[in-house]
Amino acid sequence: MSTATPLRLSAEGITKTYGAFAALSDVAFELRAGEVMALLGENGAGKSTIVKILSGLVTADTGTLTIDGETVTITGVASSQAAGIAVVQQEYSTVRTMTVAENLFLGQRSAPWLWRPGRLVARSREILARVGLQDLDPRTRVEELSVAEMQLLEIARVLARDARIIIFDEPTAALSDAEIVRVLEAARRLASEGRSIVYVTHRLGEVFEIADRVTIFRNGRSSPPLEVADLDVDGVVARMIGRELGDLYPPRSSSMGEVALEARGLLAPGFRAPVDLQVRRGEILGITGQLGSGTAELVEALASIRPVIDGSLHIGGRQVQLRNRRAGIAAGIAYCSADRKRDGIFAGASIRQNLSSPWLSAVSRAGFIRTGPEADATKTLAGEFAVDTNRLGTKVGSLSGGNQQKVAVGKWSGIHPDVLLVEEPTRGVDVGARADMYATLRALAESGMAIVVSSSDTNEVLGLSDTVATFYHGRPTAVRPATEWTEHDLVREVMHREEILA
Amino acid sequence: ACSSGSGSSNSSAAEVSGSGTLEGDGALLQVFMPSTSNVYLKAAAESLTAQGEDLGYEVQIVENDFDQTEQDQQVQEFLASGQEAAAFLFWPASAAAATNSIRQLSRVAPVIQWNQAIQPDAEDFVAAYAGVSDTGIGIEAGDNALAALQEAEAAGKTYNGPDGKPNLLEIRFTEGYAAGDDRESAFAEETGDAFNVLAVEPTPTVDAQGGFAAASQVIPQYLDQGIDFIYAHSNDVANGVVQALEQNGLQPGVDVTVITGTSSGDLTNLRSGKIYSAVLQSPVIEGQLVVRTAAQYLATGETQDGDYTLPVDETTPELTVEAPYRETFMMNPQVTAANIDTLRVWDKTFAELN
Amino acid sequence: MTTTAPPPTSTPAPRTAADTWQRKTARIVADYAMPLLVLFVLVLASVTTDGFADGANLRAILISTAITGIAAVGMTAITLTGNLFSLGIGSTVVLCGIVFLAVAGATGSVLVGVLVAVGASLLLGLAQALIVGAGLNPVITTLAFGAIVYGCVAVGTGGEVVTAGSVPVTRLATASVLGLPLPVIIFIAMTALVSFLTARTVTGRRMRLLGENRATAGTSGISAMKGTVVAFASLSVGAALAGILSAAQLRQMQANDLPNLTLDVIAAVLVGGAAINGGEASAVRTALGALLIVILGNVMLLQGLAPGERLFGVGAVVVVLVVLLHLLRKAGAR
Amino acid sequence: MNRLADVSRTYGLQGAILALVIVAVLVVAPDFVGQPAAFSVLERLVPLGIITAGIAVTMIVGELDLSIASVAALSGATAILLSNSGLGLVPVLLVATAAGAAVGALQGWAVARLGISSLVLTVGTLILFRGATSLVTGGVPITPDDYGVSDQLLMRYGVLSPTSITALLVLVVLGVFLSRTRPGMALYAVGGGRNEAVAAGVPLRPTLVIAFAISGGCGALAGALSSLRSASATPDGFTNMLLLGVAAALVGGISLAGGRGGMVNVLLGVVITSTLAAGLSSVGFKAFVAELFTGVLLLAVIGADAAVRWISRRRYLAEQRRQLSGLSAIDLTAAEPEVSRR
Ligand SMILES: Nc1ncnc2c1ncn2[C@@H]1O[C@H](COP(=O)(O)OP(=O)(O)OP(=O)(O)O)[C@@H](O)[C@H]1O
Ligand SMILES: Nc1ncnc2c1ncn2[C@@H]1O[C@H](COP(=O)(O)OP(=O)(O)OP(=O)(O)O)[C@@H](O)[C@H]1O
Ligand SMILES: [Mg+2]
Ligand SMILES: [Mg+2]
Repeated sequence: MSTATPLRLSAEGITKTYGAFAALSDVAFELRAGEVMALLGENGAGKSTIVKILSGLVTADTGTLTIDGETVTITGVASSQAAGIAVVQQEYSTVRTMTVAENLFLGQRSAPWLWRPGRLVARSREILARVGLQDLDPRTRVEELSVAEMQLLEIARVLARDARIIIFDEPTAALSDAEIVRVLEAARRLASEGRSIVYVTHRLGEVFEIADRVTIFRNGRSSPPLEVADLDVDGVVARMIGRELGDLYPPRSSSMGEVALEARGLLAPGFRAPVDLQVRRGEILGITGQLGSGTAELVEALASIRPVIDGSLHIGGRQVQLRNRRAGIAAGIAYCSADRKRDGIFAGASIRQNLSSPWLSAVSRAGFIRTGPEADATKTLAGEFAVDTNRLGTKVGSLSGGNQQKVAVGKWSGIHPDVLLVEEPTRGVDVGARADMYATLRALAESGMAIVVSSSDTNEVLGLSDTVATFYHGRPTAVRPATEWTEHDLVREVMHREEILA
Repeated sequence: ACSSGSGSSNSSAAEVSGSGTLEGDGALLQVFMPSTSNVYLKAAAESLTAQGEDLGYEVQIVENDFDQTEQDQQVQEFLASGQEAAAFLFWPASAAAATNSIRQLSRVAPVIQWNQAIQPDAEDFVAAYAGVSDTGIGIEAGDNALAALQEAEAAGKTYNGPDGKPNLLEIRFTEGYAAGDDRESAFAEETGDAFNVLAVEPTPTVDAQGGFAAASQVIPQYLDQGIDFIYAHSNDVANGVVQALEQNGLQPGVDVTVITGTSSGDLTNLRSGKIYSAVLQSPVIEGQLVVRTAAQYLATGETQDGDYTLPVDETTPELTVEAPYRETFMMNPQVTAANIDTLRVWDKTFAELN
Repeated sequence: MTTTAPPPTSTPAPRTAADTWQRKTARIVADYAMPLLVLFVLVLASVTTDGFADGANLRAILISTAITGIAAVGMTAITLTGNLFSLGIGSTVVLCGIVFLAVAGATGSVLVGVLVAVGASLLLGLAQALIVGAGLNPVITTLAFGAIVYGCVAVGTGGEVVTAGSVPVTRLATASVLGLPLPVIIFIAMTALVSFLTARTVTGRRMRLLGENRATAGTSGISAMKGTVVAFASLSVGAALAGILSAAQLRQMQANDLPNLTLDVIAAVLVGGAAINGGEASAVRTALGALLIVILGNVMLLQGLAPGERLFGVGAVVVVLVVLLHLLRKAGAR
Repeated sequence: MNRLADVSRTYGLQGAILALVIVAVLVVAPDFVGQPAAFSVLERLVPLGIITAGIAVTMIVGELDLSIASVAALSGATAILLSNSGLGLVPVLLVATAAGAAVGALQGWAVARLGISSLVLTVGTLILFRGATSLVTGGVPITPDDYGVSDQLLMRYGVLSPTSITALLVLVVLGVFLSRTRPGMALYAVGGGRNEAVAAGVPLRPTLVIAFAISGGCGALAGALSSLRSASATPDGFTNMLLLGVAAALVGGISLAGGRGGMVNVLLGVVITSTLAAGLSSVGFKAFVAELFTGVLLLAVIGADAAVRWISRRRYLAEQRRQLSGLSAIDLTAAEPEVSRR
């Protein structure tokens, strides 16, 4: 690759805000013809946001875009495709009810108006073979595929498109090594055909294998691209995490009590090995891993949302049977999911109603809600979590992400649980609100709860937890007191596991 | 195999040569009629079946859900089945829309229509009509209204209308229902200008619910002017009207005279005098009559011109081999609280007739 | 009064994205759209239409609304909990009316008739709730039950008009309180009661939250089954009362009665501005929705429009209203 | 083999139900066999089959057009009036269908543009079009001036007729459209996963407009054909067709959740419900008995569906347990972790 290669794409001054939160501020980004550009950055750094802007799923607030010397405006998926851009999205991409072949050609402008299934299947076979799915029947429905197959299918779909610019947003998060090799090969081949590749990933090994240059995002800002040849793993990690943390995190546990949560031989769908686990009162256990590593499955099993197929669970020394979430709550397990909009908040209900939802009966008599006590109790709770107590009648859906998250976590305080399970406590939360959230969680731990925090943000896990466990590929891989981890180790352990294992 | 209906729309009906006997010999009388989930139709179907079997016919009934489209479909299905019928006893779901089905049937066997008058464009296809006369009912209801008027005037009652004429509100059958058209116009003709007609309001459905729905909306509008008479097209509808009157503080039978068409539905109001009179329309007789007419037609292969209204006979007249009239109408005697328990027609009490 | 949305406070919002005055206005208008609209139509009709503002006419409007309104208020709970609506309510109402008359006639006791009818309705509701609560589609389930109930009633009565004989059931419909007949009083009382219960009881709150977001309800330990059972119980009581009163009003009932009821009830709930996906539905607004439809029909009647024209007019108003309410709610939530 | 398994998995339940229904009907109505029976069932494709096809298309795209029966009634009345104005049969059908499609497209546009639930919008238009029908007919049944128009539709070719042939054609054309064309795919994609489809570049608004245009066109064609065949139109015609159509689509295996099913399912659903209705009606069973059985059938279908899902979930869990049991637990409490090395 010579620096003389003309610019395929150049983006300047891109800004995107969600409400008051700036996901991207004044970002610049460039891409040469025939190169693989890696896009790196911590969770929430804004990588997917720029990808979505390029693919037409969201519209930037400001900024200009030039492709092969021409200024283009992207208003939707169609215009993005017309500009020659094809994307493997991090989420939302295949239609589960349709077949593999249909998904391959879905939404493709060059697809024939009338297609013959025979030809479609034959062409599909060719394309699938390029990602190593030659044995997959193109007539299979996507919902029957494994996560890895789905991911490969999405990549195959992009191959089917004749695009100038191809973007992969974390294409390998759910794949095994053999599959990853195929994806990397495909990307390289595309680049050698003269196409430009944007490759978003958390796996540093891949970057060094295929990328020509890297652009690193941090807190919604970009830095100029760097030649990969001039970098090493430690250098990249340092540039990714090099933000000022100040005293974002509260002091760690002063005193841990007796064991509050204990799992023995716990086995649930999605695990690749049974898990033993103990968390003490006052302790925050942080667990982290990539998508598909098993953290989500563990938390959901503990929350009794996912069926447990083997093993036992003990709360405060007593064995509990968790048939469903209600039983979990009765046993003293609070749970706050990763996707608060989906199953963490009632967006159309007021803050007050959200906060009181788990402990309504505590402020009711004979089935009637006593509005006075409810108002008082929610006010106290809101005060503890720094939610504006004057606005308890507001719908939660209209709050900022940070405040929504506070509501989603804070409501559990009212049932005085023994165990609090929290997934991604600060997803989509701005820095100021993050500090509030961490303080909240620490205060809850100090009040005697055992807390399990699952997060893909390594910095957060390290700063917040007393103990940190890493997961990889459906099983835990390492657990140590937080003080024995460095962020560098942790990022390597989670993102760069294959090197350690190799 | 390719067969087709004849192209001309004026092809005349299938001809039968008279068999000379009233005996059915197991021949099929194919009946098309609306659903027996309605009590009147149920009673008619039962009486028809009994009479048919008495005469040695096989009776097969296909019901529709008061839906002409469905009935048309059933006709097609019967014709497709290739079954042979001696005659079709056809109660159109909606006479105004049924001509085409009658036309199709008439090519295979004579169609004896019952219920709702023959439509002008169906004249060529219907062999004979036997059954209710909505015009007759309208006339009888009109007569009853005039009688009630005389009776009350004799008793010195005064009325609210212009020039002391009684104000009359008519709650008629659903818009577009042919029976309602006949009952409305016959009543109007019979009563002339004896009444001051405030309004004619159709019911949404032909039952007490519908009567109530229509009346409870209309009555309040005319409370100021004063309502003296209400003519409801059936006793069933009138039951709803009575309820609406009472809810508006009017006493049916005292403040307002309720005249009704047919005697269907619950009779409590009629017995108590809240409803002044109804007109007998017996499903039992209608069922019997249509089969008797079919048997006569099949025996003779012809009709006598003109129409004939059955007299109010106490005993069932003997069935003879003679050509039926082109149109035979049921008798429509008045029914009131006074005669309801004593009335006898064709060997049956009022209760047995319904 | 709306029961679901607390009034917006005037405190400025520091952390949230700007809560514009347009959005606020839209929200207030959306929240109070029904009462405002009914008021507006009432005033307009009184001014333009002779005889509309008559006491007797207004009373007639209430009477005409009562039966549909009672059933619709009962149905509101179904919509509130996110179970869309029941397509079987019409046949349930008829079943209840017939059971009531038959039992009252056989036992001579109006009370026993009422109790048995309500009991039958509740059993039927429970059966459907168990199916729907287990995650099966409410529309299909209620459609199937509706067909089965209608078939059974038609077979069971053999098409006969069912009456209560000489048992004085009409008293239920004619007894009047404050000059209003009992059905109207029951309609008003039921609206107030359902409204109060959904706003002030644990059960009501949980039902609303369940409809608002079933997944969050799941993680918060709010049982979808319980909420669904209670919602169907409300539907059943509404259907039973509607059936009993309708039967009592006319002292008779038959299988084919009330063919348009299901649609009228659904229209009332929708015109009342219930969110079809649940979480947002109020008994008061549903009642006003039912009332509004009847008022419109009445005005058109008084204006001398033919039935077809009235139907067309009501349809047009329903379309415009549901679209308008939808847009307002969207503007308020954005 | 694979194909066979596929077909039996896709249509197995419906096939089994059809077989059961046929056996049951033969028991009650032993004469319901051969050409006449097949003709009866096929004749019911108009209007039910075409209407079900229209409903099915909106179900596939994840919506539901409740106004379709009212459109049929309006179109039936319009068709009679048009034929009275001297237009020939085919032009009348084309005009009526096009008008219905236009009305449908407008509804689809409103659903897409306003983001309103189609259930809500079409409850309103259901009433509106019914009122319009009343206006067009003047509230009374109307008939054509010349009954000859219906004769062209009442011809018979073996078990087929012009109407059933039209209906089958509609099903075939729609079937090809759905399974073989780009916009057809788009319908499935939008119904199967709206966000995913949009992300993949499927245009949302045109797709919804097409879906509702199809249902409007189907409703109109069914209404016009049916009214011209019977040479009459009534303001309250076709009222039961909405529920019958929805029931047929559901019985046929089309999912309310969207993205699943096709014209084969429509055909199966209509044939199942029509065989039941026609068979029972041929021996004089009342319409409400057929309705009762349809209700039972619906419950059976969703019950069987739920049972299948429950069983496959149990199987999955058992399979997981079998695969994973016997592995030794990894302890998350140990201070020094056991890192398994490959
Ligand atoms: N629709 C939205 N509303 C509010 N905030 C959003 C929305 N989408 C993204 N964000 C926020 O914008 C920020 C950037 O998100 P983005 O998805 O671009 O991160 P990313 O770098 O791709 O992270 P990851 O590595 O986890 O995929 C995050 O804080 C995210 O929570
Ligand atoms: N999802 C629900 N929807 C409606 N009502 C509900 C729901 N869940 C529970 N209820 C009602 O709330 C009341 C309390 O029920 P129950 O005690 O079983 O709930 P719980 O979750 O155990 O409450 P608590 O908070 O007291 O533990 C009962 O009247 C029950 O019917
Ligand atoms: Mg991302
Ligand atoms: Mg409890």
